[in-house]
Amino acid sequence: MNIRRHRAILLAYLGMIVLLLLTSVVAPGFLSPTHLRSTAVLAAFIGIVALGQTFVIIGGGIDLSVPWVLNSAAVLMTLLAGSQDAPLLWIVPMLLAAGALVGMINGLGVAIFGVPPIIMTLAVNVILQGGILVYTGGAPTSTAPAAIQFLAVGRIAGFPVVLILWIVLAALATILLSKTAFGRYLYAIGTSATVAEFSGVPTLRTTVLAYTLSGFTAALAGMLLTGYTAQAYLGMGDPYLFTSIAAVAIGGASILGGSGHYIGTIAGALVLTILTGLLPALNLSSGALLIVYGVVILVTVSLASEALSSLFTFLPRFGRPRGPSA
Amino acid sequence: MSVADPITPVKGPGAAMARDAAPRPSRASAWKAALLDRASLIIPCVMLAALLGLYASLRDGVFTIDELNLDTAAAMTLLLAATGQTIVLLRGGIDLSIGGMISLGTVLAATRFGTDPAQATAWAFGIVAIGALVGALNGMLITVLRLQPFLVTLATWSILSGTAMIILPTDGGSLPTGWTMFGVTSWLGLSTSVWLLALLLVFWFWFKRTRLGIAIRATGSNERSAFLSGVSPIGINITTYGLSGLFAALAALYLTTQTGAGSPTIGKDYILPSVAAAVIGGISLFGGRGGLVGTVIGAFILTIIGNLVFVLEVSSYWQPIVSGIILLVAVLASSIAEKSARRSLS
Amino acid sequence: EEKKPYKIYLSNNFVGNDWRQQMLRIADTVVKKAPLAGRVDLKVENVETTTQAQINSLNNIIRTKPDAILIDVGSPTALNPTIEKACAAGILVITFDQVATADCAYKVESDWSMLPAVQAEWIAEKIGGKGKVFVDRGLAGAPISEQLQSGFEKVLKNYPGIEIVGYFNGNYALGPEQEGVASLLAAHPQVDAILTQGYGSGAIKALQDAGRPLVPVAGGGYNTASLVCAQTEGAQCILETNPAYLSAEALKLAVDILDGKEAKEKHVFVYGPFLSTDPQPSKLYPDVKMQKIEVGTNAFPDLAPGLSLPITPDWVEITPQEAAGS
Amino acid sequence: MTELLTAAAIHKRYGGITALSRADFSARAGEVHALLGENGAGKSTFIQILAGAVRPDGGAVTLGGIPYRPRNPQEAQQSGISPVFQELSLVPDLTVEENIWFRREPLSAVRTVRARAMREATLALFARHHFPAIRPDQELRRLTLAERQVIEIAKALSRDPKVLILDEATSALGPQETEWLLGLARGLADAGSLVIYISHRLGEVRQIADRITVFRNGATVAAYETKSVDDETIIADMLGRRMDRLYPELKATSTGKVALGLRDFGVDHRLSDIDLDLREGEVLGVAGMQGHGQRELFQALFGIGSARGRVEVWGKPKTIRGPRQALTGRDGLALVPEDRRNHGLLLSKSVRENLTLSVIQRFTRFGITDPKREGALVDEMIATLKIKAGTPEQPAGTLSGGNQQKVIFGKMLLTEARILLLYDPTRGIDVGTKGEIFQLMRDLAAKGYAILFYSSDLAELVHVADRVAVLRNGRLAAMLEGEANTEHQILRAAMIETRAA
Ligand SMILES: Nc1ncnc2c1ncn2[C@@H]1O[C@H](COP(=O)(O)OP(=O)(O)OP(=O)(O)O)[C@@H](O)[C@H]1O
Ligand SMILES: Nc1ncnc2c1ncn2[C@@H]1O[C@H](COP(=O)(O)OP(=O)(O)OP(=O)(O)O)[C@@H](O)[C@H]1O
Ligand SMILES: [Mg+2]
Ligand SMILES: [Mg+2]
Repeated sequence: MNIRRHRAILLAYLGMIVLLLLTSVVAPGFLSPTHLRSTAVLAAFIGIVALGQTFVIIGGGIDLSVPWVLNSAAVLMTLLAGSQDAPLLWIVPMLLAAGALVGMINGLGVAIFGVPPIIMTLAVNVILQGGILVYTGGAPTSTAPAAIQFLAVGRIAGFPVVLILWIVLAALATILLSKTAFGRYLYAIGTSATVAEFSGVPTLRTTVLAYTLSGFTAALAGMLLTGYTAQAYLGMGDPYLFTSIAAVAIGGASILGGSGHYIGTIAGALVLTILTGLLPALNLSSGALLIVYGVVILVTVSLASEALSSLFTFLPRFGRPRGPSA
Repeated sequence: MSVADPITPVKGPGAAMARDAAPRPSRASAWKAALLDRASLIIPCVMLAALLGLYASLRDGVFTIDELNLDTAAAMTLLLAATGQTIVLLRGGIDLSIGGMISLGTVLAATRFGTDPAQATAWAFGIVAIGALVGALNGMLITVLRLQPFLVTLATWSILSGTAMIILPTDGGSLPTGWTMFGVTSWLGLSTSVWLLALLLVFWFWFKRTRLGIAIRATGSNERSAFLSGVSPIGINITTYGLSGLFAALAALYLTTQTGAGSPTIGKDYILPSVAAAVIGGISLFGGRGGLVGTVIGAFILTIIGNLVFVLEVSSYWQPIVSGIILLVAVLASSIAEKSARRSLS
Repeated sequence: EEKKPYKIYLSNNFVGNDWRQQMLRIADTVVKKAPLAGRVDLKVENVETTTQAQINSLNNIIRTKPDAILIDVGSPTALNPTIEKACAAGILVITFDQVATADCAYKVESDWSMLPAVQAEWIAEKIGGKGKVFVDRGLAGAPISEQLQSGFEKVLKNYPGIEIVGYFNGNYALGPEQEGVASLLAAHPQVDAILTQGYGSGAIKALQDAGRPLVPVAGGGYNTASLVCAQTEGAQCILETNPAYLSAEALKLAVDILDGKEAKEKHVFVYGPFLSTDPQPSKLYPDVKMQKIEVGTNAFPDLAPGLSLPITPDWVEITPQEAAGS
Repeated sequence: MTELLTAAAIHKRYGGITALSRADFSARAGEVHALLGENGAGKSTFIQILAGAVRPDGGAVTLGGIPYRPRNPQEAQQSGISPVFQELSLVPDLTVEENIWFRREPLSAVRTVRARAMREATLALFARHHFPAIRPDQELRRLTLAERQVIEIAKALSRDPKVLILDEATSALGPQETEWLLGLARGLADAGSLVIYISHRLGEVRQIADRITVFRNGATVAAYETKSVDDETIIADMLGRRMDRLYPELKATSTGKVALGLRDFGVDHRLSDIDLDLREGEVLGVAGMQGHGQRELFQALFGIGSARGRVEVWGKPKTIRGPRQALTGRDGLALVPEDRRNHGLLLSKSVRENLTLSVIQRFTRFGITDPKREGALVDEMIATLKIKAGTPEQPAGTLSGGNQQKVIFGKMLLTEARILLLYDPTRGIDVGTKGEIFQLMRDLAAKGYAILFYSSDLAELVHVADRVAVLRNGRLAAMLEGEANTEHQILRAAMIETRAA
């Protein structure tokens, strides 16, 4: 991790804290432990989806199949489990594996055949959507099993279970990115696939693994989200497409790959969640809300950008390493 | 000196050294190299031809003017949106805000045109100007704040959508009847959309050969070199995103001729497809390579896939699967073709 | 004598929720049963959510010159020129559920001005004409959202003691409804009722999660909502119903018109009963039916939570199993 | 005679790194003025300031007696200063001619580029300066590095500059192209322009420069008339120490065991019928004119592109399908690639990450990387090669050109592969380090490494390689050894057809 990357991440957190203070001015209740907890829980869902997305984006790709991987896992889980806890023992691992498999297919298409990631994952998303409808006949599903509901909304000693899960995943992601060969390879591929290839980086394996991870986390988030709403419903993955990408970008990663970190994505997920939580409290019209949303995003990420410091140096930007903009 | 013979050696001490003593590629491999240079365009062409062939085998009258008129009309909004997107992608950026701009454009048209043709015309130009201005603002923010285009245009997308929603909270408004006749009018048997397509291509063949056109491609290809050669960083962003906004506004205006109404949410439908059309047409998200012809083909591929799924008469749940699979197979085939072409040559 | 079946297309712009799935299933089922059996050659065209795709699809449909097109529209106005083109080609056009404003098209829908009014009235009476309420704004930009929101507000205005303290966007999905209410709860220490446009059960879940007392809730007639209302101690609910068999009604209307029967109205309203934990007659609309929510009659623990109520119209028998597709 | 260009007390800092601390410079019209200094001395930074690409933090420049402060590259060009950048300023996706005339294309009445006029102007430019024949309509991507270098020169010349700056313009050029460029530069100076010439090849400098300015650590340490100073003094000024010899003693250390055997090896039409044995303990030179197959040979051996024929590595047949397969531990092959910016370095990543990219497994235990072990490897390499970086965390793209090259060399060394494919490994490296790298190569050979070594500088092949394989038309034209291994013989074999065609 270099200094620049650290700073982008630090500033993402700064943006998040500013936003949090701002919300507490609007409504003091936002700083109550209950609400902070529920904000964190909601952020966890985005954060978990965005985990895989972070890996894919750092590697220079993008995963647009997230919505229906998520939704498929949710629908299939409730369908197969039929509100029972016991079958989860095989259903959950199976669906996680299935999600990973879809991700792997994405990765193979991108890495072996050179299909542009946007098209590959978009097509897989559509096919999954259709596939689930064909398989289930569009039948609505049963209630989420109690065990899953416990994972999503339950608490251990007052601490939400899903947050514990998120923290564990975040730690793993951080280790993967910062401490393993896989992480190094991923940054290298995202920076320059050619140089990575010339350096003997296993580009195929690394790329496929990143997409696989994304499929895995999307499926996991789908099941957890089912626990949160107590049931699966069609369309539950849709909001997670742009939020997962936006969380990564707000967290300081370049959408073209090679930079960023999951630690930043966490801040991104929190920023987005705090913001969506804040908006209803403003009592504005839908239109005004969208405007506020846009402005706040812009201001928050500007904070996180190098803009402020660059105001003080008047050298042209190509004299220094390239910032996140392209 | 004839253009057809660019390899004429130059006399002088230098002439002896470089290439001409080196092994010359055979005529066939030179031909192959020329093909490869255009592979990212040829392959989508072949893909479109294959889809059209399949389509024609399932429906009568595919190779008629009527079909051309219909499909062009169906593809035109996407095409206009994708034209702006193409310019931005060539520069190595991306523009999500066209979603907001298209919504805003339709909403303004549906609420401000009234019935007076002069007023409608003035507002039409006004909307295009707003599009260009908003785009230019995007370009400025991207340069000055040094932010990723993805984030800046994500934010302005939201802001523009919000503005549209304040002006017209839900679908509605109306347009002069003359305006909605635009799409169905034809001239010399060709509908206005076909003429528009021709105009667009003429524009492109002009634009890509202007200094600006070259500078945009160059900046996408290698930013540092372009700037070292005198391209202005802020200038290039203002013009590319400005053009993108302008074309989004045009897309909005065309869309209203089809829908006869405004909609504060309709624009988002064109964001991903505009990128997809360009990418299918061979444009790299990393900038520098490709052009509008590819995008036109990409947009038609997307439209024809829709028609194809219709005439295949697959049962309703299978429709998205089939369209996804057609898209995937087509793109996969072209990726493999391009990859193997590249391998056999480099 | 045997008549050739009518060729009827059903154009649907969205498959991503349980209601639409049930609507489609009912259309498929009802053409196999008397009185429509053998009368209709039904073809369903689903398109992705974009208006453009529906326009293109309708143009394809028009070229095959069917007898009638039934359309669940993506926009009340944007399809008008295309619909007029179909009418001009001599095709019967019936828009249903989400209807178009084009004059030549028949319209079959629920009464979106009556439904919210009755709900708001029930809620207002329940809280004694005074208190703080949250209102769901639905999906930003969606026409029905506007109608429901203003329907709520118009009635609430008649009660000077009632104050709308917060708005949220429920997006007709459980997750967003629950998240929106949760945010508002954090901002507002007191709330006396919640009017949702979606399920209502998401709001109840948010109240429970925040450890708040249950308050009267308005929601939609889904099995999940009625179950939660029936099974939660102290829940007070008023659920409107928007029958998923609107497709069947539209089909029947099409066949009747094609048979030469004069339609009384071009704009047909379909009325389902209200479901409530405490049915009270409405003063504003004395004719509306109110059913008490009871397990077994309108809350089915064994059936899918996403099942939309009521299940069957009176002129044909559709079983819950057929509606749920299981 | 009055000075055309003067610079006084220029300084420039990048964060904590001082690139220029007190640079003075003064040059006349009509002269070739050499600017010398070790890697990272600040030469390119100075050039970029003159070219308007970088703003100095302080100091003053005058051009023709008036203050000169370009705000961007365009203004510099308008003032008549035309740079050939060390890292080039070309656009890969434009054609050769589009690159040369970029931003100055001839326009028609409708403001489009007049292709024919541009073609004519290109050919006229090529003819006027006797350029090597390069097709003007080719995309730049398809050109070799040397060809790109030539195009960058054409681009600079096309502006008819008052001041032409050549920043290591010969580092990728072969002997003939170099000769040509030197003649060109001399000619321009004689016609009244100022040519500022940066090179690490002292021979060239001696051949054309009228005066010399030496930078060390960002400051001017000396300025001479070329005639009045000897090489030892210049080198001492550059390095701050004396250097006894550039080339190491050539002692044969070959064991006779074949490390890499090629039979009927070839790459499409560009390389064919190569039979070659690279032995353990040997440095085998490869020579050839531009485009005669040496690049293809190196890349194919590293698994890039498709090759035919048989390859034996340490006695065992091996198919190399990609760099990953080539780089298999001590028995593998490692490459220093031709194009350092596109093939060698992750420019935005740190020196550390670049150095260790190919050897992450070496400091990974139980799947976890160990920063201490990594740091040790990195520090050792930085010290061995004297890589001038503020910290190992400095982005590689911000190193000076020579130091970037050192990072690539170090990255290859770290792989511990015992067959080294060195494609122009000393390109842009200063004399001091060059000498050390040659010594290192000989030492590695003595330790049992086998080295295939291409250089655009024939003298290096003669002095460092045991044998030299000369390629012509993609075939092995000669194998020179011992007495026969001279620059003259190499040139002869590379250029003159001896076999009947
Ligand atoms: N002066 C510089 N100093 C440090 N790094 C640089 C410099 N110039 C370019 N780079 C790095 O080199 C890489 C290539 O830069 P370049 O401007 O050539 O873009 P490119 O290869 O065209 O990439 P893209 O695909 O984004 O267009 C970038 O990742 C950038 O970070
Ligand atoms: N953008 C930058 N950021 C940080 N340091 C830089 C940057 N550009 C140059 N430097 C530093 O400035 C110093 C001078 O570099 P410069 O490129 O001018 O050296 P040089 O004399 O041209 O060397 P070489 O002979 O290797 O080309 C180097 O230490 C380099 O690392
Ligand atoms: Mg590029
Ligand atoms: Mg330099």
